Amino acid sequence: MSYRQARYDEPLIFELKGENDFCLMSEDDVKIPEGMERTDLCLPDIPEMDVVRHYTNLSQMNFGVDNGMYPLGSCTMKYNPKYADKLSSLPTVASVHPCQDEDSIQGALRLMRELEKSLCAISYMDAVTLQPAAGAHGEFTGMLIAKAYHEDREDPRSEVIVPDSAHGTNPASAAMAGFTVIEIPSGPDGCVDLEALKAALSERTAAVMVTNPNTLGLFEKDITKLAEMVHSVGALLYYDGANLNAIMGMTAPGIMDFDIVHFNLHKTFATPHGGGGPGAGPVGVKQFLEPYLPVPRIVSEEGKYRLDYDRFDTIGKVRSMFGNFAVLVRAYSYILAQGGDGLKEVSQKAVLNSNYLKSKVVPTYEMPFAQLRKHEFVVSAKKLAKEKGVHATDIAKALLDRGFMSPTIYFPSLVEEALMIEPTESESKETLDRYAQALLDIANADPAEVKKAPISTSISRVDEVYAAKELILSWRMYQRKAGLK
Amino acid sequence: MSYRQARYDEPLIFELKGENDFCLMSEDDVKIPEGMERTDLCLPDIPEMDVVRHYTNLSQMNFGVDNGMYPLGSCTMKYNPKYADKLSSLPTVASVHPCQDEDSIQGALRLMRELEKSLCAISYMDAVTLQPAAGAHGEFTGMLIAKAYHEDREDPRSEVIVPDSAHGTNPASAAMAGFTVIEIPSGPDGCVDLEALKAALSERTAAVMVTNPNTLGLFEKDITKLAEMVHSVGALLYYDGANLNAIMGMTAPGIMDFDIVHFNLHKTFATPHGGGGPGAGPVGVKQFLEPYLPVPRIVSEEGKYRLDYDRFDTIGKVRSMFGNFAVLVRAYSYILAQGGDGLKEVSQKAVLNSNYLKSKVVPTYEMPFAQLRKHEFVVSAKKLAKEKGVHATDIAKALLDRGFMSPTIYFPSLVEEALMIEPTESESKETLDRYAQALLDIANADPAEVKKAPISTSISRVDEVYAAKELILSWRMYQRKAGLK
Amino acid sequence: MALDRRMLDELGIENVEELFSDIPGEVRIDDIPLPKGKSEIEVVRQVQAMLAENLTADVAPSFLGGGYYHHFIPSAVNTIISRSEFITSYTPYQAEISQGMLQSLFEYQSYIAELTAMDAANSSNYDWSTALGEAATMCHRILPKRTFLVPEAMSWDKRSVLKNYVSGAKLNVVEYSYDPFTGELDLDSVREKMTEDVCGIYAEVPNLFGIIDSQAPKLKQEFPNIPLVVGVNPLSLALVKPPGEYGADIVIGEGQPLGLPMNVGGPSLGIFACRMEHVRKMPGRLIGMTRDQDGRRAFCMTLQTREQHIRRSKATSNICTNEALLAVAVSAYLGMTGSKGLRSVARINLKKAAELMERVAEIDGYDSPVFSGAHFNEFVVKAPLRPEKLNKLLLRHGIIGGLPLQKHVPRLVDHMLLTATEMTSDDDVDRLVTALREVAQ
Amino acid sequence: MALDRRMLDELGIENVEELFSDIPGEVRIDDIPLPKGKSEIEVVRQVQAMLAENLTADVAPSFLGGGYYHHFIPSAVNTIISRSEFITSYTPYQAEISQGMLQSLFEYQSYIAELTAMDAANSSNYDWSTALGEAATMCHRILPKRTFLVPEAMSWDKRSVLKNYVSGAKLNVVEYSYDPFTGELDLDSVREKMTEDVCGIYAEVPNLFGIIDSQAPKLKQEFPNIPLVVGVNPLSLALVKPPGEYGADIVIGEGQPLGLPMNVGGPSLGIFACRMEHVRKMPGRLIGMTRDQDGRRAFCMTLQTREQHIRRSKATSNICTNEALLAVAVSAYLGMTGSKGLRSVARINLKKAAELMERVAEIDGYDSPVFSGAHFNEFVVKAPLRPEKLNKLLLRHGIIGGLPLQKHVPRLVDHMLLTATEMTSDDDVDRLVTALREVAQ
Ligand SMILES: Cc1ncc(COP(=O)(O)O)c(C=O)c1O
Ligand SMILES: Cc1ncc(COP(=O)(O)O)c(C=O)c1O
Repeated sequence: MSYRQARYDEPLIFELKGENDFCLMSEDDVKIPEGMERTDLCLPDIPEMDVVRHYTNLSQMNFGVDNGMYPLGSCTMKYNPKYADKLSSLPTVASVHPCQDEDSIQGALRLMRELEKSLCAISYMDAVTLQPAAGAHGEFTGMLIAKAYHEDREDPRSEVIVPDSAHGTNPASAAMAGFTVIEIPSGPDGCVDLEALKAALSERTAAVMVTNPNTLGLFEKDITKLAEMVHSVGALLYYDGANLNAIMGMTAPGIMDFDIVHFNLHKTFATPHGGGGPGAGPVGVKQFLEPYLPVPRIVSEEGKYRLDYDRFDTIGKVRSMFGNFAVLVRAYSYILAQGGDGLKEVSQKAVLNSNYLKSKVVPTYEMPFAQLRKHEFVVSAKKLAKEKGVHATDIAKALLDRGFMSPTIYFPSLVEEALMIEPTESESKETLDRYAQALLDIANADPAEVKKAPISTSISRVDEVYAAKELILSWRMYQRKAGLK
Repeated sequence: MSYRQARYDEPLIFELKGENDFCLMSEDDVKIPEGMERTDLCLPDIPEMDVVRHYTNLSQMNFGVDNGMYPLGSCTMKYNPKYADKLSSLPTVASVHPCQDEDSIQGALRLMRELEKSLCAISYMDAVTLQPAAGAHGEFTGMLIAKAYHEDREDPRSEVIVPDSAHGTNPASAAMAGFTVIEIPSGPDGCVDLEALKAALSERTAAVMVTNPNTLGLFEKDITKLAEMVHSVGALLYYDGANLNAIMGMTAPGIMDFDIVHFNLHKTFATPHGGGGPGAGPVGVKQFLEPYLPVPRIVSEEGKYRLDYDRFDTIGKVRSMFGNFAVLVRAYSYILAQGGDGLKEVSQKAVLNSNYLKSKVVPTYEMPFAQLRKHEFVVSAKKLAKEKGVHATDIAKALLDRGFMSPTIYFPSLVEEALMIEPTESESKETLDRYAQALLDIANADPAEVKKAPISTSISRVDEVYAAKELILSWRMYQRKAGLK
Repeated sequence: MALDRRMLDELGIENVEELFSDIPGEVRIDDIPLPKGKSEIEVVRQVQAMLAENLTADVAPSFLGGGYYHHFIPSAVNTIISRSEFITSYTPYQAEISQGMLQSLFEYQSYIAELTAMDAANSSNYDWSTALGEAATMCHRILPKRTFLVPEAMSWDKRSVLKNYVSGAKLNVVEYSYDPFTGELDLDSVREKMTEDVCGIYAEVPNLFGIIDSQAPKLKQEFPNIPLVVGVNPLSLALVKPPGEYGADIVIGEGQPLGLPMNVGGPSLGIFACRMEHVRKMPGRLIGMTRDQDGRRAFCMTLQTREQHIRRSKATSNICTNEALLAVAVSAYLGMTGSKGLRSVARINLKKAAELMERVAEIDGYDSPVFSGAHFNEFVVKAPLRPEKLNKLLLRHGIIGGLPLQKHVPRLVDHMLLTATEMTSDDDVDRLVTALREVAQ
Repeated sequence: MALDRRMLDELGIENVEELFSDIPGEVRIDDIPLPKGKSEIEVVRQVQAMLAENLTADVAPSFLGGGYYHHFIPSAVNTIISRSEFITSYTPYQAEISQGMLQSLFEYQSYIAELTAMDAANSSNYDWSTALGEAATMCHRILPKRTFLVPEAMSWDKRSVLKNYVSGAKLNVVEYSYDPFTGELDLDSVREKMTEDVCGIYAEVPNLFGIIDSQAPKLKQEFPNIPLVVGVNPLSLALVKPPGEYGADIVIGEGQPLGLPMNVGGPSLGIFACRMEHVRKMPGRLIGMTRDQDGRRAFCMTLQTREQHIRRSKATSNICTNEALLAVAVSAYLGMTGSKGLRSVARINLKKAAELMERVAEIDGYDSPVFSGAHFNEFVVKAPLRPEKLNKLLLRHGIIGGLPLQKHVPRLVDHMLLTATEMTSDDDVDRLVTALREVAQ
């Protein structure tokens, strides 16, 4: 093993000492009303150089797509072209206030309107709001729309059905919107069990949330039937679009008769994930749901864009202003660059890469359910765990030692010792081959060695139990525990 | 030892395989005259992502000031404030062609004129050219000016005197300008030996090149006397300004009666060194030498800037266009930010840091010559070499293992086993203390361990002899040697 | 991006279409009705040209605030968050290879804890408004009642988002009013709205009117058992008593003023901090300090059992993707300013706004400030014409005007919020005063 | 930046002045006659405002070339050379901790070797003109004669720099002329100037007139024993036979067209490559492949004995600081384009210039092209008025005109060089044509 992550003895920034060289301009003293003055403020005062060094060195102890393959299942960690970095940080993005008069933000409004239209074209939906800040936020928005729709028809409904293979945000979002969540088990083929669905559906059902292809990478073959069943009880069909990367140009939620869909721009549309965010989670709907979309809507009149707040049925707002605009700039630029043809190729390549990689690691790793997968696949390390005591976590850590990010592990929970692998279209055959080899090597390695992993990362295995027990969540809590304060 | 540099198995970019995704626009075939067509071009065709990963990972195998202390003597590796990165890459710098009509580059001309004036103020010289691309290039320019001056007075002179402690570029530059170089030994105090100087001076002497403070960090105490001596034989006194960081606001070459001086903007004026360059090496002169400066000169007339090429005595040009403009933008911004007061503080702090660090490592490391140093100091590892077989190289490598850049070693050659240390004003007491401790630890460490260093860098000690023997200087030479082509 | 023939061959397929054979014919499409792809050079030009239709605060004097501000951002902040190891990483599920992000986020939590004087902060919410929504439902978890009190002086956006966030838990949002003279919260009004059913009180300091509300600290004194949520502009905390010192249970706010660009409103950063006793009821991701197998200090995500990927429909929040990179930017900004610099920025803001207030007061027809409370960096003015109209006229002078308030507080007809920051030059103020005088005539 | 009192105390001094006691009083100064320091915000504003007085090729159609070109630079190039580990490092004296830069520079050398079809390239000279100067003295080292032949069709700058560089070795620079019909070098003229004293011949492909000079390959055929130096626009080598294939001993050129901004002329990148047999006579830094103690592939500086820090006055050159970071940028650019992309860029350049040439030819009063040779991305036009004057008039139309040639080749009165690149849009050409027509009247 030759890969080795950098390691710096990087203290907490609060432990650094030095002399602050920040200088803005000369200033006088100012008056704060009595009783409202702050008496002490204890942030580290250190020079710019020390701050830059601190974060530069910390960054080297972090692994990103720009360092190597990052096939976290369900996360679509593809390459983010650099022109988007440039465009999303132009002064015409950065220095624009969202409350400026419409006349002075025509560029922003146009871009957003165009992006809405592009997302409609990709999804075959009728209208899109860009407001939600992330996928889960889009789901929540979608659930609010479903609620408003049913209430509007004076048929309020209380339940939302979610397959057990769904991403955790689905049930969480539905619950947040006030619905009772009914989880239904997957069928023996890994797809939604139509019998179970049928049993769960009723006049109480407000919506059914489906991810298609699902988190196993399987396309719900009975999608047409499923949609019919859902609609027949008057419920809405919700599409978790985080996996849209698999099917662009081949099918579309609108065609599959979904009523509401959210997009994860930070997955499919090549926005980097920033170590956790920001992203953007636009929501698309069919025409009949358009009145419920959050305000403002962007309308174009005589070549000028205007904000329309005056919409009777709207659910209102799900966050301030228009959404994560700078992220929208990235997605818009990416869609322009790919074009309709390019996006289709993206999906073809993503699916090809996934099936290719799968073919290299199966049967060493077991493959539950059907062989044909879309953009991702889930294998099980059950046999390895049983025979050698090597678990999914161990495999994950051993991959880190080889300079690769691990797959998503232990999800979806219906697969034991799951490794959920999404190579994305960005990776070349050469890299896929190396990743496959790494997985095979780990399976054949001495289990004792594997369980020592990782040794090439900046630290060895973390003690998560200790973290939860000690619960040190800030410098001040640390100081208190350490008796320093 | 906990620091550890990153290591990636990063192949040569020529060894990468993949699929080129570069796309500009559609194009037709074009006609190249017969016999002038290129038949093959074998550059690697790989996607953008692979290129980005390649260089991102390579960069982590490189140590810079932004990673830690970098006290390379004579190199002034101080912190480079980030506003300069931003300003030097504005479109109003990047997208401007040097041959545009003067009316359309008034901003650039103004900036350069203002920078000339600032450098005059700092150096107490009368006129400055910004054209030279680096310090050595400035020296060469200075030597051409000296030659032109003497020839103009119909007193052509053939010799240039250089102390043995001078930087290698001094004799090389003088030789390139056609002078015979006379090296004179340093005196027992590490300064120019006035007796030796006297013996060398003659009517053949065109110039004497002096670095003050010299490369030992010593201020030439007899500088007034020295200048008198040089001038008394009709020679010019040249100032190597690479060490200007030590004395700004405290003294100045103009006051010391130097006739010509070059500045290393990439040292004193906080331009990062880019792994070797680019830099900029402006040259300042006293009024009587102004006619010889390279063209064009920037002149201001009625608030407008103009380029003056029409100068009878000029030496002509030393490079195309105006100089390393983007570097000049950095230096100008830095000088603005520091101001006269700030630059003086820079020198005070640089000298304080140097003397402080020195006080921590002497006497473990021996200190030849006087104790008081300016911005840098040279210690000797002679004792260590003798007693333990630990040489300057070993110390350098052992420092790398501790996450520090090594000092400049084996220079100046008049000090055996020299370690030439320039901490710069950027480092805090805390960092200096850690560096000093590292040096002391190494002195006390088991010599066998020290000689194993470095073990924390991405590779272990390189085989320089093998490099010189095999002489593989390019991918094609490598392929040929490896029998691949 | 053509397909790699070698892979197709190894899979033994002729055409990639075969990999899509599981998609039933009736839901297949042939293509995406969008134009063909473009090269980088074309995309860059097109998007740049489109965005050039935006007027920026870099070229036009701007007096617009109300939650988003035009502040100076040291160049080094961008240097730091441009590190692609940060940008191109996912949520740090594999702690060992992600210590850089984990430590940075722990430091962010620490900075927020220091600023607000709270124990713990999460590693970000989407923005202030959604943080408010989550704070309200968290209050309900702490004290399972159904009325949440909010100020009348609050932005329309936040109120709307709040209502959506509390709709699931079926909370009522009830407003208390402000003192029409001082602009501070009206304690009598709070008392009046206080019932057995209240699960939480929300107050802002500075409030919508830019006022450092000296009544806010009295809330916990009067209602010690009701969870108190305080919303802040974190920049003001450099000078103003932190909510942790007057009993807040939860502190929320918008991180944008701390080194983030305005970005036409997003992404921005929802601050969320609370007392230790409530930490298990918190939304969002938490980074904890721990150790590795070899005893080195290390960091990892903790209390994940609150989160959706474990607890699913019982999670404390649905948040997954958050605003992590912006949290790093805020930390970098605070690293750069330190206590000293942050105080300096805050002082300059306060002073510039005071100067602007005086200058506007001198113009006939403008009432400035409308409220007598102490202001941070913005204040309310009553204008002689509708602020929306006024702003259009100012735009003709190349000036970006203030925030009209009627939409937020309906009784404030013709009122607007004017803001100054360290970016407001004397010349900007002169230009505004001249223009205001002119349009008033 | 105040001084750290603790350090003064440990040194046992009261005042930092004591550390300057070795500077004799008569040469002491009290201060630097410059204004006081400014904050970052003020500096950024002031410098930005000053530079805003430059007209850029981003906003004005530009037809200016002649060595520096307005090309498209993929954003990723900047991402790569913004890595501060590269930017803030020095020359890689400590190879073990500097493999990143060393490998990158080795790759740059490799790229240049491939493009030029030479064996070795150094890791940069300052620019094309100084590379020419160093090439001439290197010829003299190879063949110790004293006449260096250069084309008449050569920029004034380069000739001036060359003269300075050869003044030390006391070489004579002698010009040979060009064929007034084709614009290619005149072989007869070279024969005429050829004497026993010639140490080298210099030719450019494409030459000053933008012509892919088909006579250049004949030089080595006729004068096999005279070192041949060829100067290139490296972009053209994507399509044009590389000098290594027609016997060049040294190839030089300007790296700017390969992904570097114009930067008002600097920094730019001097390309320098040669045959293996001459490598020890080369100027500049060389990176070699080697191995480490554990047998891993590694890189280090090599043949340092040619360099000033070892050989001092006997060095092959005085160069020390070079243009390393730009060499990395060029590698990144070539990495991005690959063979395929580079050919594409070159083809578009050639085609755009051909289109421009035709369009200008149609305008009354303009002779385009003046020369019949095959052009790469620029060509010579004879204008009905002085080009300097013409350019001022074009500037009023917001257009950046071409390069006036008289200064470079005195007999080319009223001649100018017009350039097109992939950045030249059809609209740009239309605007130029309209303006040229208008000003001709
Ligand atoms: C299938 C699926 N649905 C929903 C989400 C939630 O999206 P976000 O993280 O943007 O809130 C994710 C992302 O993790 C996902 O993979
Ligand atoms: C004392 C001294 N003189 C001259 C030079 C040469 O400067 P440059 O490297 O910019 O050519 C240097 C830099 O290495 C130096 O330290």
